[in-house]
Amino acid sequence: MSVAAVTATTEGYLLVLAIMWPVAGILVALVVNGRNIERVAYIVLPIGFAIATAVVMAVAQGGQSQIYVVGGWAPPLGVALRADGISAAMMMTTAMVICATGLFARGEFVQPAEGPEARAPYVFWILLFSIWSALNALVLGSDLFNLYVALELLTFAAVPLVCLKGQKETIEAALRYMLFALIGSVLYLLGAVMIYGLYGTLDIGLLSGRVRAEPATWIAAALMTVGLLAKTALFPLHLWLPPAHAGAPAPGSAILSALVVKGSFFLIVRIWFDAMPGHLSFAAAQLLAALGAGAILVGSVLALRQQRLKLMIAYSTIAQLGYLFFIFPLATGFAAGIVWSGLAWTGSWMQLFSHAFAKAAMFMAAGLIAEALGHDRIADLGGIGRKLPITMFAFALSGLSLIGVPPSGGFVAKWLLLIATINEGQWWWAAVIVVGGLLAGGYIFMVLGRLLADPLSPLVIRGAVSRSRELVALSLAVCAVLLGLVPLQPSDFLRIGR
Amino acid sequence: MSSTMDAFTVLAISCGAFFFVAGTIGLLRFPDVPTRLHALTKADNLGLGLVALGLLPQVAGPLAALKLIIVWLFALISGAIVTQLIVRAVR
Amino acid sequence: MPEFLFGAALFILGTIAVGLVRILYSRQAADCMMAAQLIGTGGVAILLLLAVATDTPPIVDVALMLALLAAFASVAFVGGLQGKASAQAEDHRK
Amino acid sequence: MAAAFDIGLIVLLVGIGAWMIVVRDVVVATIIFVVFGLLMAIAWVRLSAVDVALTEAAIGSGITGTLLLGAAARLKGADAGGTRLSFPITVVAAVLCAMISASLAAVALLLTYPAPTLAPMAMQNLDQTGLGNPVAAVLFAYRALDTLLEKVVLLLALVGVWSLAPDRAWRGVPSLDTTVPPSDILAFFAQILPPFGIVFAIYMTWTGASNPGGAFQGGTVLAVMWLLVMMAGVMRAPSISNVWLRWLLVAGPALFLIVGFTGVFIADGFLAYPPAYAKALIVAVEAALAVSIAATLGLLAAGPPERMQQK
Amino acid sequence: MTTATLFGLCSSALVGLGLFGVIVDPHPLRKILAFNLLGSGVFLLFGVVARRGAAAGLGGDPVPQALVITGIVVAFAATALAVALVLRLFEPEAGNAVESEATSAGLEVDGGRS
Repeated sequence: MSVAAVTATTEGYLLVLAIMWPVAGILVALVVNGRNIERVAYIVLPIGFAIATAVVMAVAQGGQSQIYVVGGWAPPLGVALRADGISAAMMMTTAMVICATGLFARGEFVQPAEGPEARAPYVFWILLFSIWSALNALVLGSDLFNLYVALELLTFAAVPLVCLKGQKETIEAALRYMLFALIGSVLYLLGAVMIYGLYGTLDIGLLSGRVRAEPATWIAAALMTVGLLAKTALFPLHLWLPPAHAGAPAPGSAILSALVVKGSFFLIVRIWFDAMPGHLSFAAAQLLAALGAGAILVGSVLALRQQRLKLMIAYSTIAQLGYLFFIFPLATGFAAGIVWSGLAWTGSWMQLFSHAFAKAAMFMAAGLIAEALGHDRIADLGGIGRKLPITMFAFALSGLSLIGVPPSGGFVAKWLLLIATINEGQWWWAAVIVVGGLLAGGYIFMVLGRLLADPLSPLVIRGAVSRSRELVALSLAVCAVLLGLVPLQPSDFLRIGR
Repeated sequence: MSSTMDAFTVLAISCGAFFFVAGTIGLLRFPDVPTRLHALTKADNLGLGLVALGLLPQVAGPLAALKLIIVWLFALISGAIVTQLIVRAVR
Repeated sequence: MPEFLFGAALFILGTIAVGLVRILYSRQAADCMMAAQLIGTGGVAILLLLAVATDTPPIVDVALMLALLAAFASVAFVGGLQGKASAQAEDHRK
Repeated sequence: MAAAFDIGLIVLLVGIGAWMIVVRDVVVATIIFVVFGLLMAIAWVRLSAVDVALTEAAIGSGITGTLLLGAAARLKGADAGGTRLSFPITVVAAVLCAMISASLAAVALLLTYPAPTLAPMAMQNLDQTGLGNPVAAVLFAYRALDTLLEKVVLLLALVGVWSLAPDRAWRGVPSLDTTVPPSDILAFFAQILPPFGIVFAIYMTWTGASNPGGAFQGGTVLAVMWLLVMMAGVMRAPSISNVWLRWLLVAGPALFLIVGFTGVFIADGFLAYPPAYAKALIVAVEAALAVSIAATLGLLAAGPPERMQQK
Repeated sequence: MTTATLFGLCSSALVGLGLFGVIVDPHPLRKILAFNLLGSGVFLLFGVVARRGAAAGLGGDPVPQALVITGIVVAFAATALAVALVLRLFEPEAGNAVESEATSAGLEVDGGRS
């Protein structure tokens, strides 16, 4: 993707719109009376979705990256936005999950019909818009400092989401998350300034042509990567994730687990595949994958040992994030003769997207269960399948995708990665993928096994669960499964722009 | 720049520096808060004042000189207020 | 002349370092704030000296900013120490 | 002599930094931090970055110091000590940090001349922005997108701080004005300083177009003045649901966004300015931003609303 | 040894100290202080890079200088949010301040409510 002179493409304005439309939503939401904030959401969400769709169409039809040069100031002086295949796909996933979450949250974050503006709904919708804007800025940004601002925007939106309920435990979790995230972004910034000091530009496209193999570059790249790993919660920097993701209200957990942690992962891929292509050494790639493997094993085993549903799902997120890091040894193309391994590339992104849908659906289902029962102790879920069939069906479908049962998206992802391990001659990762699938089966069936079991004590449904919210969770789970039925089309799309 | 003016600058700034030293030593050696405050105000008012005074001939134009004096005045006001607040806090 | 001004700035920097010793050994918060105030004034003096020594007039604006805001931190601190008790008293009234 | 001054400054900076980490008392550590911020401002001057020195003096030492001092004073009674790490882990952390320091130092020594720079390019295009201060041109023209997003970050941080309010205090006021007992000295101070502060803030914002300074620095001075009058009880802290207050918060970023989109029709695109009106547009945006920044920073330092306004 | 190199060494020392403080210090407010020290070290490196890029009649490259200004503002916002979290965590009545009428799906993280 080396670009001699950066020029805007015809549909480039969509990119700036994708970032700024939710920003406009934030500004309007801040001033309107809290009561009207949901109406703002009804306008922001569909139009934002339409913008994301338009970007995907433009990228797909053009068959090349869409570029926008902000203010007419071309890099290195100015900042450019760039949408290639993976950013467009990320944008689409983001739009779908956010809009679904918006629909789901409608039942939870409502302003009371009477009385003054309430805190939680006001804050929630603003945070939702912010996360959308930040994620779009992250996947479209092509300037390392611009991406830093986007990262901080994401952090500042995610942290208050964790402690929206205000209990002491969630505040503690939010503070821990905040500290990890801040150290992460400072280390990233440190690497970025070194890069500027070395090459006089922060633009990823320009960097790819200028980067030299030298110690200072490796130090910079290592700092950026470690910082982003802390934000992605890769083992052993995962300690902040379970309390944070489990403590948030259900729509928040869905967004945090499905999307927010992926933002920093996306940036790691940008650095190693776009800014510094060919500079990732075999050993470094093996190290990243080894940490990923550690995440899969440790995360899954810990998930198996959880007593509470939301914590189990959060540990499962740690494990599922581990798979993404196989992209580094498998897609770089270390095997002789293969420069580029599209198989692992597609597999990793499929894993990211299917996990996003499945995990969002799963957290929503867990939220509905907790709402209905007033608790989420796994041991006391016996017979829940009879009481909440749609919710549990959504849970089961997303669980199958996480395990990798055909024909789900998770299956295709893991299958592609397995084939890639053989092709690349790195069979040792295949073992981890298989064991990870078995462990995932263990913790999913730990819940599913109780679906139709006779309850120890009769289940008491405390609150009515809205049918439409159940359907939102189900449709996301169906998306995760359907992703497996269209395995060939995305692989070309994901390679647009490289 | 005339050498007389330079000599004035050197003299005034040297005196200013002396008051800073005096204030610091007072802060370290004096036995209790009121006497230390006394030392502090000396350094604040006179030290900075003399430094600013010494710099006056070296800056270009009356506006720049005025700014130096304003800086000193600000330091004077805030110094006085802080001193008062500290006295009350101690009491 | 710049050499002399830099020398004077270094000298005042030295007094700042010595003033820090007060913070090191002090038992009372008031001592700390006094030392901080003295250091603030010293910083302003250093900035003025540097502005003339390097012939960069905008540095005077930095000195002005510091002189304007230096007292504010002290106010916040003193207020914070004293106000704690009264804020708690108010909470009890509720 | 200049080199001697730099070395003295650096030794002091590192010494104070180390001291801040090891000192026992939180309040003392915070006071050391304020001193550190002051020395950083001098360091920025020595690095020929007067714009940054102004920002550091205003934000780094001024308002961050206030925020942390207030927090340290409030936490003094609370048992806020977390769990101490075991000795081996501390040693591992120390070794790790030393390694990072060493590699950074190596990079600092390895960097060769001529250093890459965008200074000539920034100066060449300065005419088109109508500005005289290249740093302002970077902030409001070349990389305006960063600046706009950063304003959203500020607003978002404020929403985050507000979100920590107890539900009953939502729509209430921050408890700033109760933290300081009414005192004639403070009230006097809060009445004489703000006029100077406001004049200086306007000067900062205005001069920023051609000299060091700008909306950030001006806005921060305004924020500090506002905090002062609130703390002294001269002016009441506003309820966070006050409509005017919310408009004030949004005005700057909103104008920036609108001007940005106007660029699509009258210039090269989003956040572009027609050269003839560039300076006027940028100064207008900066003025609105200064006000919004003042409101945002002030409320950030004031903390979440804690109680309802007394009638 | 140039000014830029000297401050580069200063920056590396500050980064190491700050990072150590953030990791090791048990007190949350001290962690925030250390984070600010770490941030100052990183920003100082921007200043060094800018100083090295002095050209075209400027004392430093304006691009990194402008980035630092943005960075300082973001760091302040982070500090404010973190301080608010710490204060909320340790305020005396934090334990019973939960009134989640809006979050009806109140789901506790630990300890059963039922």
